[in-house]
Amino acid sequence: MEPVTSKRVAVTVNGALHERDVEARRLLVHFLRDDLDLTGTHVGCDTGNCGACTVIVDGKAVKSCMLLAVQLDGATIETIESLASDGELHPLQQAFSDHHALQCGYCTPGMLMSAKHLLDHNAEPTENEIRRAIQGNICRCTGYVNIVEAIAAAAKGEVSA
Amino acid sequence: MSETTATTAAPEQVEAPQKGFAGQSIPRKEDKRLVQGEGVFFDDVKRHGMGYVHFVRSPYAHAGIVSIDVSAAEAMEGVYGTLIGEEVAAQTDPFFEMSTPPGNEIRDYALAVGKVRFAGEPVAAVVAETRELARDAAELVEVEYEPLEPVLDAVAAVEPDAPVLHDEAGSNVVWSGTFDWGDYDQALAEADRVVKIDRLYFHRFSSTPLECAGALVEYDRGTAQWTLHCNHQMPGIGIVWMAPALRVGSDKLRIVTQDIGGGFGNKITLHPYFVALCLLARKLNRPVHWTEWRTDQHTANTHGNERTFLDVEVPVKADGTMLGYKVRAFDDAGAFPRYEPLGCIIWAQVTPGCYRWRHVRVDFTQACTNKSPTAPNRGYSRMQQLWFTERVIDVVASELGLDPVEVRKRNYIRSDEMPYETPNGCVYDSGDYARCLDIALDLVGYDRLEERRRDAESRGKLLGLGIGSTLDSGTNNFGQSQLLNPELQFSGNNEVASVRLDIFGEIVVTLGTTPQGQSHETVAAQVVADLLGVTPDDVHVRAGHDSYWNSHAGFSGTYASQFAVTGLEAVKGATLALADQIRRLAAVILGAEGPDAIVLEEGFAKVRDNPEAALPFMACGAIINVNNAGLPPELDDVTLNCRYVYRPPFQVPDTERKFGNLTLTYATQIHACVVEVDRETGVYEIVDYAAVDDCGTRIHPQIVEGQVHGATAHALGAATFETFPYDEDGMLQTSNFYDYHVPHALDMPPLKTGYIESPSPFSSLGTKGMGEGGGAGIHAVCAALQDALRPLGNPVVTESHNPYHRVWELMRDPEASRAGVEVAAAR
Amino acid sequence: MLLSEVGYARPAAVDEAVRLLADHDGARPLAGGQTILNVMKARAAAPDVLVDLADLEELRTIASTGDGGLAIGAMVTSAELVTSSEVKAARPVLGDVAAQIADVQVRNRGTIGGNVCSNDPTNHLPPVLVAVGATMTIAGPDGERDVPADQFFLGVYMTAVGPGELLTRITLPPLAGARDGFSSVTIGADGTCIVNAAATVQDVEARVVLGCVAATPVLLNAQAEADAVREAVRSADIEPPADVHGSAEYRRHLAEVVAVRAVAEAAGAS
Amino acid sequence: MKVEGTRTYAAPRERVWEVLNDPAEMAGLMPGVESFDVVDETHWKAKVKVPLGLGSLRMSIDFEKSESRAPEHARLEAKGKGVGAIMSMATQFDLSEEGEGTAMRWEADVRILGQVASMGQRVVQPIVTQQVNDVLTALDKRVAAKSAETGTAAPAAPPEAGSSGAEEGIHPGSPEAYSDDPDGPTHSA
Repeated sequence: MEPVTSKRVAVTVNGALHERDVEARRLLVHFLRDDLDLTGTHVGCDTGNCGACTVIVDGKAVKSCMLLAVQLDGATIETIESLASDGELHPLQQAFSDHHALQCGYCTPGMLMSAKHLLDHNAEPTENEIRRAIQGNICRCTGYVNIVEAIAAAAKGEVSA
Repeated sequence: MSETTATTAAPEQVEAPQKGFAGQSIPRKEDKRLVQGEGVFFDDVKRHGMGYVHFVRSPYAHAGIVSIDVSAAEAMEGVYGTLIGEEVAAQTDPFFEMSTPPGNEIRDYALAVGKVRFAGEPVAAVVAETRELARDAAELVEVEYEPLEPVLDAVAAVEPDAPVLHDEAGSNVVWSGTFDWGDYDQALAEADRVVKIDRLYFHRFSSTPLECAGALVEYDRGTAQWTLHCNHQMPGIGIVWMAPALRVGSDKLRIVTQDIGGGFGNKITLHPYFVALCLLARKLNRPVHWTEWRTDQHTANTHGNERTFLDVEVPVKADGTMLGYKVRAFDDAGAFPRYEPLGCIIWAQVTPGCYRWRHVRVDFTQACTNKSPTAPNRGYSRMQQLWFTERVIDVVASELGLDPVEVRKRNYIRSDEMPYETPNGCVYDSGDYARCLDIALDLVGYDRLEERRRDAESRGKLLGLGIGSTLDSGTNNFGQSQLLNPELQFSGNNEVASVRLDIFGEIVVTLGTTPQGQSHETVAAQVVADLLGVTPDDVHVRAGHDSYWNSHAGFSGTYASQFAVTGLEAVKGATLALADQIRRLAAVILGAEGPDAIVLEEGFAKVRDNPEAALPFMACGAIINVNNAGLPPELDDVTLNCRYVYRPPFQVPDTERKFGNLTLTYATQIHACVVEVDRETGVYEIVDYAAVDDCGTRIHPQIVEGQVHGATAHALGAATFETFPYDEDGMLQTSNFYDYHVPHALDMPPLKTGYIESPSPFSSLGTKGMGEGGGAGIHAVCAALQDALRPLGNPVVTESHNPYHRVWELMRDPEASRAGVEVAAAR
Repeated sequence: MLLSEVGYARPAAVDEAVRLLADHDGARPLAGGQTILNVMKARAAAPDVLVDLADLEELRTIASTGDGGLAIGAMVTSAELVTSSEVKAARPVLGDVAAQIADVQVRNRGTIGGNVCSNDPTNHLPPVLVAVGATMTIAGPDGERDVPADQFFLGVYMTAVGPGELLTRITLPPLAGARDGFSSVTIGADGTCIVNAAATVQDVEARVVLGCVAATPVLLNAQAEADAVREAVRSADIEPPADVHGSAEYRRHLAEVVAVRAVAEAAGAS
Repeated sequence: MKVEGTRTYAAPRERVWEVLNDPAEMAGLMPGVESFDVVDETHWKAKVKVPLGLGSLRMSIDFEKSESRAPEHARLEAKGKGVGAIMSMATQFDLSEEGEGTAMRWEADVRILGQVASMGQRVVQPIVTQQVNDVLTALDKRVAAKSAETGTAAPAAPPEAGSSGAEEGIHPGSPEAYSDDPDGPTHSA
C-alpha cells in the first residue's frame, strides 16, 4: 500500500450513496458543503471548538471539520438535511421553534445534530445531561437558556403540532 | 440549572386588553428554514467558475513593506490571479474618514499600502480554483518587511515619542476633545468628599459572531455593476464607504444578504475586504468567493473599543448623593478608525448612566494602536461608559461605607422625573430603575444574602452580590457626529419599509433592515397583521436584504437597538398607507360612503355596517394590478404599493456646548448577580443571576427575552473569559476558541428574568429599541467580586475583565488595587 | 482551516502501519485526528503522510489483564473510556477524567493514544497515566517495546514513540489497594486546562503528577497528606509557562492546590 | 521570550569556541537542517525543517554574526521565515575558563510572530525551550566528540539516544533534557 493524495470515496449521506474523488486533505465539512452541496452544515471556527459542523457518522456525533473526507470511505453520515421527513419537522426542530431556541440560526444545525445524538442514546436526559451533550456547540445568540428548554421539551414529546 | 421566571409583578402600565398579534409570542417565521439547514448564508451561494480568495496577511504588528512578489503564486497551476496594495492604491481612493485633523488625514485602503499596522492586516490577495489551492498559492507570495516598533496602548500612543502609525497624519490621535456639562467646579465646592480613582480599564473583546465574514462578489462587465452576496449588516453605510472608494455611483453596488450568522456590530466595517473582492472580480472577470476563518476574524476583523479611564474624581455629599464626575478617557481604536471616531461621542448618550449626576467633565482622546481595528460591538461605546458609571457607584459606596443598593436608589433618576433631560441634553424617555432593581434583588433572594454568605464561608467560599444598572439607548441621532466634526453632514436617522398588496392579494413586506437573528420577519408581520386585519401567516416579509429591491434609506441597517422603533414605525407607516389605499379602493368598488366606512378584517375590506358587502384582498390586488380599466381618476394614486420612511423627531445638536438629544429611547436593564469565589484558586461561579428588562411595550415577549439571554451571555463571557490581549510584539494571544473561551452550555449560570413595561412616549407603539443591553452582566460580576472579596482586605476591582488569575491576584495583594483609590476631603 | 497537500494511507494491520511510518519521512499516525488536524489546519506543522489507524481493530479493545489491570488499545476513544465497565471496575479515574476531555463530539473521535502522543501540555491523560504507573507499548519494525509512562513524555508534542514506531497499547496496573484522584482548574467547565494534577495514593504514599506546568508531566512523590504534598510541589521548583490564562506564579500556586485536591480525592476514594 | 543559562564543558575554551564559530559545525548543531550556505564570514543562510512532533515546520533562516571576540564572546542574530511564522532570535554567549574545562553563559531572546504564535504561549514557550535545548545537547556531544578526536579531555556525558531522533518527532535526549529549565539537569561532566 502506498499513500495517495487523492482517493475515491463512497459514503452514504442521508440515505443516498455518493461516490467522489476527493483530495486527502479535504475536510469532511468542505466535502459536504462544497462537493455535495449540503450547505446546512456550517463552519464557525477552525479549531473544532464550535460544533456548528456537527454531523452524525455511523451513529456518533462528530465535528465534520475534524475529519478528512477520505477517512469516511464506507461510512454512513446524517446531516441536518435528514432530520425532517416528508415535510414534517423532527420533534427537536419543532421544539427549537416553539421555545425560540434559535436566533440567527447559524449554530442550529450542529446544535440539533448534537441534541439528536443525545436523544438517540438517552431518551430522558436531565438538564445537566442536556448541557453536557451540547457542551461542544457554541451559540452566540441565546445563552443556551431556550435551547436547553427545547431539548427537554422534545425529549418529553411536548412539542406543538 | 436554568430557570426563567417572569416576575409576577404587573406591568407598569396596563393598557386595554391586547387585541391582535402584537404582544403575543407567535411562532417565528424564520425558524422553518433555519431548523432544517435551509437558511441561505453567504457561504452557501455559489457561481459557475468562481474563484476562492485567500488573503496574505502581515505577521508583523508594525512594519514597512519593502517589496511584494506574487510571481510564484501567479505561476502556480489553478491560480487565477492576485491583487496587491499598489494596485489598490492606483484603482481606488482612500475610504472616507469622519474625524477632524489629524484623524482625517489617515489613508485607509482595502489592502495595506506601503506599510502594515497590525498583525493579520491583509497585504495581498490570491484567487484560485479551490479554497486549498488559494491558500497554497498565498504561501508563495514573497513579502519583504522592515519591522517597526509597535505601539499597543492608547495612552502610550499619544506620548510625544510614540511610534506613529499613520505618517500622513503625523500623530496617533484620531480625535480628542473636552466635554463640560453642568458646573463641575461648583459640584466640587458643594461636595463633602471627593473619591479619586487612578485608573479604571475596560478591556478589548468582541461578540465573535459564529458565522465569520465573507462574500461572493460578481462583476457584470456590461453594466459595470457589482453584486455582493455577503453578510454586511449595514449595507447602506457600507455602500457609502465603498462606492466613492471604487470611484462609482452607489447604484453600481448591489448588496444582497439573506441569513446572517450573527453580527453584533462586528459586520459593519467589512468594506476594506469587500473592496478588495470587487477589484478582484473586475480584474479577473470572474465571481470571487471569500470566507473568513475564525483565526482571521479574531486577529483581523473588528474588536470592541478598549477604554482606559484615568484620574477619576467623584464629588459626593455626606449622605451619599453623588454630584457628577471628572475623568480623562483614552479610547483605543486599533490600527484604522473606520467607524471611529463615533465611539468618542456615542457614550454620551448615557453620560450619567442611570444617575442624577448633573456635573460632568470628560477629557476624551482616541488613538490608533498596532492592533486590530475596532468597530461597533453590542453595547457600542455606551457599555464602556456604563461600566464606568457602575464602577464609580460601587467604588464610592465601598470607600464611604455605604450600601450599594441604597446608594443606587439615592442616585437613580426617578420614574416621576421622566422624561428626564441629562446634563448634556439627552432625554431619557421613561423607566423605573428602582423598581427594576427591587425585582432583580427579589429574584436573587437578596433578603437571605447574609445567611448565604455564612453558608458559602462554611464551604471555603466567599459570596458576593453585585448589581449592573444599564440603559440600552436606541435610535441614534446621527447629528451627534457633528459634535465630533461640525463639517459632517449627517443628522437625524431614518428607516424604511414597503408594504404592498400583490396580484393575488399577497401582502408583501420589504424592510430596510438587515437582520442577523433579530426576528424582523416575525415582528414586522405581527404589526402588519394587526393593522390589516389578517394573520401573520398572511404576511410575507422578504427574508434578508437586497439593496436593489428592498427600499432602503441612508441609515438603513440593523444596529444600535432601533428596529422596534425605526423599523416598526416604518412598517406601521407603510401599512397604514396601504390600508388607506385599500379602503379608498373598496369604498369605490363597494359603493360605500367613503374610506372611513370600510373596515379591514380577515383578509377582506368590508363595509362597516354591511358585512355582506366585502371585497377580498385578492380582488383588491387584482383590480389595481391587472383589471384596472374604468377605475375612476380619484384612485389614480392608489398603487397598493406603499413605501414609508420613518424619521425620528431629532434636532441638530448644539455643537458649541456639545449639547442635544442623541437618542430617542432608553430601555433599562437591571441585573443582579451572586458569585461564589473559591478562596484558594480565585475560580468563581455565578450561583444566582437575575436580569430585569424594561423595553417599553413588547411586541413579541419571547423574542425580547431571547435578546436578554443573549446579551447577558455576552456580558458574562466578557466578564470572565473573553479578552483580546496582545503580547509585546503585537501578537494577539487569543486567536481561536481554545484561548478565547466563549460561554458554553455548562458555563452559563441559572438565569432568572423579570420585566416591567414602561412604554416610550416617543414611539407610537410604546416600544423601545433593545437587544444590545449595556453590558450589565460585566458590571454586575465586577461588583459581585468586589463584594465577595471585601473580607480579604477590600480590594478594588478596577478592570472589566476578571479571569480567575486576576481574582487570585486581588485576593493575594489587595493593597495593590487599593493604592489607586483615595477619599479626599472636599476643598 | 485548509490543509496542505498530504498523503493518506489506511493500513489493515499494525505491521503495515509501522512499515508505512518507517518508509515515509514525515509520516505521522492519524488516530482520532482531534489534535493533529487542528495543527495541520493552522499549517503550523505539516506531516507529509497520514497513516490512518482506523482499520486496526486490535487497537480498539479494552481488556482486563490477568492481574486485574487494564490493557487499552491506543485507538480506544475517550467516549469508550467513559462508558467502559472494565475501566470503571479497574481504574475508574480514567473514565472520570476522560469525561472531562473537551466535549461529546471530540470524545467520540479522540483516542487515548492520540491524546498522550500529542502531549499537548493542557491534556488531562498524560498526568493520569504517569500517576497510575501505566506502561506504554510501542510497536516498531523490530517488534514491541515497553516504556513506562514516566519516561514516555519527552516534550510538547513529543514522546518516546520514534520514527517508524506506533503506540499500540497502554497497560494500567491493578489498583491493588491504591486509590486515584484528579483535580484541575480549567477555563470554564471542561475548557482549556490551566493546571491539572493526578494522584495515586498507596497507603500513605502519594504519586502526584502535575500537568500544564512544564513541557511534560511532572512526577512527585510525597506523603499523602496536604502539607507534605504542598511542600513537595514547592520543592519541585517548577517553572510553569505564563500565558493569557495565568502567570507562572499563578500556575505554581494552582499546582499546589490541585495537587492537594487530587491527593485528597484519592484518599477519599473507595 | 528569553531563555538563558550556564553550562560547563570538560574541554578547553578554544575547543568550544571552534565548534561555536564554525558555520559548518553550527549547521550540525541545528535540528532538521536541509541546506546550509555560507554567504560570507558573518552571514549564513539555512533551510531547516523544525521538528514539532506532530509534523515539521519549514523555515528559511538568515544568520548574522554581529559580535565576535575570540575566544570569549559572540553574538548571533537569526531571522527565520516560514509559513505563517516569523522567528527572530538574538543569542549571545560568553566563554570562560573553569579549571580544565570551560564555562559558558548564554542567553537567547526568541520571538515568534505570525499564525504559529496563535498556538498559545504555553505551547510555543516549551517548544522554543526544547529547540534551544536540542542545540545545546548537540553542542555537548559535538564538543565531546571533538575532544575525543583530538584527545584533549574526557568527553562530557553524552545523552543516551541517537541524535537524528528529533527530526522524527522523538527527542534525542532523556526526558529531563526537556524540562523547562533550559540548563538541563546534568549535561556537563
